[in-house]
Amino acid sequence: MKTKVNRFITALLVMAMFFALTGCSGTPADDTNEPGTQGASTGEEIVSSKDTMTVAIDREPQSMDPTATNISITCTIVSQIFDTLLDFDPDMNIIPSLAESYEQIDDVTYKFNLRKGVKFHNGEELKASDVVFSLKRANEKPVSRAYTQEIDMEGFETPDDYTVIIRTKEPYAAFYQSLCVSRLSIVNEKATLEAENDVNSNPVGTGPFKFASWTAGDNVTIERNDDYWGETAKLKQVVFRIITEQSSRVVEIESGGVDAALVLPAVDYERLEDNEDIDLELYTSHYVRYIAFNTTQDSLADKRVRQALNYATDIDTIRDVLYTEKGAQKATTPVPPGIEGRHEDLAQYDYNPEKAKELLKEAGYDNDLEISFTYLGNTTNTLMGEMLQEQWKDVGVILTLNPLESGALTENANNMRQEVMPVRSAYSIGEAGEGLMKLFHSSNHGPGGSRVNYTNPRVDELLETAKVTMDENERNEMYREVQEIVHDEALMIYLCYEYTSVALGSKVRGFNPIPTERIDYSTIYFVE
Amino acid sequence: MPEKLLEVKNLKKYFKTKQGYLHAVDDVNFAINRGKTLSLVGESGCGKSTIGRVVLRLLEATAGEIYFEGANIRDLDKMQMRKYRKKMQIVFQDPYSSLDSRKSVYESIAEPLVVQKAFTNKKQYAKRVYELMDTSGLAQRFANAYPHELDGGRRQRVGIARALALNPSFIVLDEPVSALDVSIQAQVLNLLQQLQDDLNLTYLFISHDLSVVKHISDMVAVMYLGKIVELANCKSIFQNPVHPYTKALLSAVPIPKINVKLNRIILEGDVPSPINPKPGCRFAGRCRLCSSVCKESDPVLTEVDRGHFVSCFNK
Amino acid sequence: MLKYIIRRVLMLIPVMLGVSLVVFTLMYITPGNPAEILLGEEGGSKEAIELLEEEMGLNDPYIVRFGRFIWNLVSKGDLGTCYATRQPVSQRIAQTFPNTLKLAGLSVGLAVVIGVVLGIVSAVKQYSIFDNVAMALAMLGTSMPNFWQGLLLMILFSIHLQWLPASGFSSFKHMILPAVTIGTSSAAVIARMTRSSMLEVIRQDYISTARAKGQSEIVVILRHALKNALIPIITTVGIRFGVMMGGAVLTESIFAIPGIGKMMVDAIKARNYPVVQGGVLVIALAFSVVNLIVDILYAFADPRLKSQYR
Amino acid sequence: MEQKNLLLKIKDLTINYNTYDGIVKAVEGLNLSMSNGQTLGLVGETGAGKTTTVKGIMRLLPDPPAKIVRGEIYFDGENLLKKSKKEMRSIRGKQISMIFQDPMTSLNPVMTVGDQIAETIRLHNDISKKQSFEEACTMLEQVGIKGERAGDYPHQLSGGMKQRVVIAMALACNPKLLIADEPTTALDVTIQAQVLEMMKKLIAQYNTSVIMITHDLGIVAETCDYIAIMYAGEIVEYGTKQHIFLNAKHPYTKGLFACIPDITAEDNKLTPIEGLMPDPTNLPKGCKFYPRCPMAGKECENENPANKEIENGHFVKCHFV
Amino acid sequence: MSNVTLQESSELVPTYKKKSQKAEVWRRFCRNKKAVVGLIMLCVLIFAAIFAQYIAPYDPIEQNLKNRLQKPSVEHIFGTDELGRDILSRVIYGSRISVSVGLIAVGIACLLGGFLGAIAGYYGGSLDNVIMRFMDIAMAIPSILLNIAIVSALGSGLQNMMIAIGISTMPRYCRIMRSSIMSVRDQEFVEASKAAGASDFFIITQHIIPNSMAPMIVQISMSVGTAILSCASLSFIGLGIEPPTPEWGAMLSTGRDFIRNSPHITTFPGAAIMFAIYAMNLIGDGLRDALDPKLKD
Repeated sequence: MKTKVNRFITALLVMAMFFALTGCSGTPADDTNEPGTQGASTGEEIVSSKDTMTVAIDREPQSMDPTATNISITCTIVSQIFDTLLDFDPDMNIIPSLAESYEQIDDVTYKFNLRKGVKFHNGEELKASDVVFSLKRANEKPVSRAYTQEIDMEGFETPDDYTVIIRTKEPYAAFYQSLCVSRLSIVNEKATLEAENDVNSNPVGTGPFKFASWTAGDNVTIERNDDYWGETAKLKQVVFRIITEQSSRVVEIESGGVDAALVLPAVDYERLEDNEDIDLELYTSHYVRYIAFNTTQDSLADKRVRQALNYATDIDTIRDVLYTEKGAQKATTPVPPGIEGRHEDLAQYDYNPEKAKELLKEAGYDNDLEISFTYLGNTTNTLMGEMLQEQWKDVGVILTLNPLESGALTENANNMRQEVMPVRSAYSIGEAGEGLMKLFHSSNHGPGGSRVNYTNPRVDELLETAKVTMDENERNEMYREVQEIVHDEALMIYLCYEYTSVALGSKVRGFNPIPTERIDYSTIYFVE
Repeated sequence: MPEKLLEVKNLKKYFKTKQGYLHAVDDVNFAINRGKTLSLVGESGCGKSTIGRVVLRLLEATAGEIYFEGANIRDLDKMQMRKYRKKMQIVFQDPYSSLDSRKSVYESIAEPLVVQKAFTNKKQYAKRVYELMDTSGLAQRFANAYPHELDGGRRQRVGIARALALNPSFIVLDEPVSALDVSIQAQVLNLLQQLQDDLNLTYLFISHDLSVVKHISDMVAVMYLGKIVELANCKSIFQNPVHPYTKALLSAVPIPKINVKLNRIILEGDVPSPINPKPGCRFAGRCRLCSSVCKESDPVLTEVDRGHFVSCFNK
Repeated sequence: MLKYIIRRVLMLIPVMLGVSLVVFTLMYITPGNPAEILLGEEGGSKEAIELLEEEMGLNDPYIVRFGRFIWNLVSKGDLGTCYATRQPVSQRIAQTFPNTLKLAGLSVGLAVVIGVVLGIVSAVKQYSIFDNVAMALAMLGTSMPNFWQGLLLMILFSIHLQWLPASGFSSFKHMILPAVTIGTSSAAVIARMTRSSMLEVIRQDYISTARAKGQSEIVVILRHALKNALIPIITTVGIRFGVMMGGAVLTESIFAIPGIGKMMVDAIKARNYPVVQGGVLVIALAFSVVNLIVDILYAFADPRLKSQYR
Repeated sequence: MEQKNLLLKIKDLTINYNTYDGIVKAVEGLNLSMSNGQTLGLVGETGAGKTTTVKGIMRLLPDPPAKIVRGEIYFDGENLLKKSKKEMRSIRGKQISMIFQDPMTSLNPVMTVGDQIAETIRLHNDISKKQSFEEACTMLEQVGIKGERAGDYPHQLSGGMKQRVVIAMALACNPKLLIADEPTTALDVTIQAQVLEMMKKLIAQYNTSVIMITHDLGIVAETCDYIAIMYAGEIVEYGTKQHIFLNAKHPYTKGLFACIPDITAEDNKLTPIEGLMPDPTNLPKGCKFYPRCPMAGKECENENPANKEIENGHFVKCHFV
Repeated sequence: MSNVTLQESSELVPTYKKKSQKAEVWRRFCRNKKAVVGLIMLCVLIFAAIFAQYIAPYDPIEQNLKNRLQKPSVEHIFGTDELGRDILSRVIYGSRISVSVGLIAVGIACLLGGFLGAIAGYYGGSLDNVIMRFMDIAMAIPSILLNIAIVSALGSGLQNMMIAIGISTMPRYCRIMRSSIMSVRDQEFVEASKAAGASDFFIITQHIIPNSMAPMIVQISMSVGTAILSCASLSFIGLGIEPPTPEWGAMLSTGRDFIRNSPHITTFPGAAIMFAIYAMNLIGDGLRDALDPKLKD
């Protein structure tokens, strides 16, 4: 009698376990962060044998094809796998990379001597033909075209396997900088053609790390390239784990689940710093955040209205609320610090509601100006909208908040239907001209631009001539004039220069970021 | 010649099932004179309830004609049928499910009147409803009550009052008393008989309880698996049953008397399946007098005695 | 039984067609152009967008695109390529769907064990304190928004107690917290269903027959009552498993689990049409397969139905 | 009534149900006794308390809401109400077994009939599973069902066969007392005749005493030798078959006979008992039948009549006897 | 027979009132203590929604950035959020949105689903098949994905969210109405009114729908809770109601970034959501027992 009963109960449990078992046939725990046993010692700190690093990133990289990368995390990963002809050092000076030496022959011609014996990941040796192939290929791809427009596609010469002559259509001041961008990385011609131009599934580069695997939604893994031409990487493997939920990333670094975490909320900076097993690194980057006024909308066409809105906004409080003092630097001009040609002393629009009301009255409004604030519905933008709404109400401006999700937002902005909108722009090649061109040149309305959609022949003329003047001081003088015009026109409210935040485990060493937000993982190692 | 209120000719009703056609009613003929009661008696699954519903066209017959007061009601369209519905009503077996639990007694009784728009103002409706409650022996204080507050007997009286609402001439009584206790059963049976006499009603009384059938009916039709095996007036069915099934049926009824010799005929086996039945007499499998002819052809209702019909080969 | 399964599978086809039609239309009328989104804020200029649109075939009319989707599916079983990663959609689904299945399996397993036991005990001890407490807890389970519950669990167990990893999906340890988050609401539903169907069965005559035989109360409950109460329970478990298949979107995003739910949400936001259509189709197919399995389990649980399926 | 082979003695049994609408007095001071080999017919209408009484004997009444207020039930000399749960379990099915009314729902639909009978056998005899299944098959043969049908499920059998299975299950352990609660009410009359015939044969063969609960006096006439008429929780008349059928004295018993249609009777006159069953939540003070009794006098209204033995073994509870 | 009150004389026309059936359900509902607790909680919720402006201590939208992220204190019982707004007032005002979303979304689903279910259930045949296949399609797509797709298509906002939640819960109602109608359709009292010559319309409105309401009412109370949850989930993904209107889901969503140092921002909106859903579930259970005639004591 007893046996029947418990046989039945076990049947019930087995059924439930059957369900549970289907749920947990996961691979055995490959928990990677058990500290190693022994390690070689350098000075007082002993290098630990741990050679795999997990990094929590905030979104899915778009592709492994260098020509398709335009968000920072994709650039970071691609720049570990591929190299460019030239590169930046931490102070943004141009240093040789795949090109051992380079010289400018005349206004439009440049000669690059390639390093010898550089091996691609598939064993092929780097040749001049690869360089020409990469640049031509970049010119056909939608994203990377922007950086090869200046290069004359017919003007390539490869006198021998290790020298390349590149000509630009006309003199181009920022030519060297444009060659350092990861979009113009050098791919291997043979491998790319074999994969029918699909570099994405198996990227072959010359970089310190090789591509290992990419599980969409979960992680991208790269491994050390042992026969790297430069100093081989100390880490054997780097796993980039995709954790989109901001608070989960913070929890993961705090609980030691990952060795590094990127893009952290400013609100948690204080707590992360107090935590002694975490080093919070905050470094300036070539990004500027601003609130763009769409000048093609009639409500914002009048300069006085835009100036009034600048006076009506207590931007310092908003910045403290959104980014805290540690998280961002006050912005005084669209060009971030550390870039040649930045205008250092523009007179700022201080918080002066009375002046704002006068200007609005002058522009013919008395408490009946209605504007919409269109934005991506995340926490920071929502709070910004609510603060602006409150502050502008005091000067009689009714701001309606219109949160959209990313698809609708991009479509709305590309067709220039929005009025006021928060934007973040990048100076990807660290050169003022290229950035200002994208922000204020009349050819850059709608998609890809600064959403200000500003037309000013004087500004166009200044930017176009600067591009071709080789003399640095002249160029900077022109950039400064553009910044003065734009500042007077009050096309935007400068929000901040945002620090890029990286939280590292206390055992991580050799971390040296460069302002274009690319992190070089080949120099990183662990200590006990 | 007494007027035939209802006459049914070659009535058939087949239900479509996965395994084939279920012959619920298979070529049935009978007639009821006005003011009389014909009982359909038989065990479960013999098709008696189906006939009750088909006659009122609550279920559409597969074949055959139904003459009511001379007219074949199967040819009528929906509107004409509504007029005839006033004359024909039905009372059900389960007092619980035949009344809408969300409607009060007053509303249930008044419903047929409302549907047929019998009166113009509320006062006339109320007067008629009270009359009906009196005739069916229901105290007026129950007008506001709900079915779940009444016992079985009273619920059945509401069913009867509802059936009488449009003063019909013909009522189908589908096992009206089998769900009731013996003492209440007697009260309802007396009521039905008295109503028949007062209002000259014609009943089609459906039941499986032979003693109740003997008590109330003028004519009796014994059914087996969709066919009428014996049809005669009440006295001759109970005095000298002819069909072997009727004999077995009558012998099986327990008699509330002691020291009475019981020559009981115990039937073997079970009722066969009504789906795609084999030709020949349906009772052949269980009949003592079964011969080869019984197995091949279907017996037909033939007159054995004045007004006494049997469908069996060895009379 | 085989004939029944084939008939059910054939009946699936119109439903699947319907599902893809509904999703395709919904995606079609949603504003936002995938090419622009793909290029991101700083990326493309006007012609860059046109170039990409051409490549994605966005300019063809509605009928052509839907026809092409169905034709590829039917002829080559190819669900199209994901706009973003250029990988075939089927490969992306193959990477994400097993994780959701594992998670759903574990949480349903958890829910069944807790739910059924809670349900039986509170049915047997009806109106006792245990019954009230158990049902109150079950009710609490359903009332708590699971994304909030997930966050709280993560903070408690990953940071303060450091017992479990906060997110990710590599080992069994990673699955405990998300499974508990999703499992509790399902456990509550299953507990309530078990209790009501057990109460229904305990009222039947054959239970008093079993007691009249002198059978002990436990065996009466477990063998006689539970076996009959099994059918509604199986249905509920089936439905909960189906709901979890695509429904644990928020839990997946909080615990950074590469499940199909999260992939779908990101795909909808990025207007990644092929991934959305492919994903919803697979989820709908899985949901219908689970229903079919539930029906077949019926036959084993209840012999009366077995004859129907011959 | 000789004391020595007294199988069952119920003294002053009172059972109430406390429900939201008030306390239902289902059984009120019931006295009954039965000796071995006897078949007692318990006759009464709905709400008379028949089922409550027998469920009380088997102690199958669900405790809330039912409550056995007072009284003793002696079975084979021992008071069942004092027995522990475990002792009761060994009596149920072994010493006393019970058949319920509706065959359609009294068998477990998801177990084969063979297993259900074997379960009873294995509960009370320590034998192997296989052996108990064989014994179940022989039991089925006894009740007129072919042995191979033991593997069938209840839905594959007809109503009559299912009731035979229930009877087989009840008699499997050869109990001393079989309680049959309206065993054939749900069956068609020809099937009912078959089942009654088979029951009579088995009861004689096993020499089991039976309590037959029914409202059909025809069945009682055929199967029972002693009869108790119950009304509103009390036995109003008790006696042998001859006493009740030939010399019924209590007005309710006479009323019952008057209102039962009988196919052998000549005249068709039915005299119904007026009024309705009393509301169990407020029963009349005196004689329960007072409101419907044609012979009711003054003292009946407020004084409950004592149980008088008007002839040897014939008891009636009425003032005017 | 307990509560029947009518004078004996027959001439007086009875003013019959449909009272005791509703009274019966109400009496049984009140006996169930838990259900009454649920009802009280619901009343508190509705009271807060209607009289928000009187009982809320502060204006829910007015920011004061000086005392941001304050822990619960005497002036701010629930503390302040990331913009210094009083959380208690925002929770009180938030009940307006949640209760209205819950009721209207469920209203849409119940009417639409009930209507389709009624047609499918009563007429059956090919119509029933078509409707049911359509419902299978809607059921096969997980409701949260359906919500997101609809809201992305129509655009976010209170009204679109209600439509989305309504449409995605509609199949449940359709199934319930269909099955209860099919069980009522074959009852004998329907045949009786057919025999009296009643038209289809009369039968549906007088008999079929009133008797099918019980399971629908129970489902309504249950799914008001689910609707509130879906609304909160949509806000959590950023597709919710346009700020600054206070809504529990949105508060939870923006608060989650501050959860580590000031958890109180998420605790109270989360608790409010739980309070609402718990109340609706209690009422749902209470109604199920009260309306189920079989469960009569």
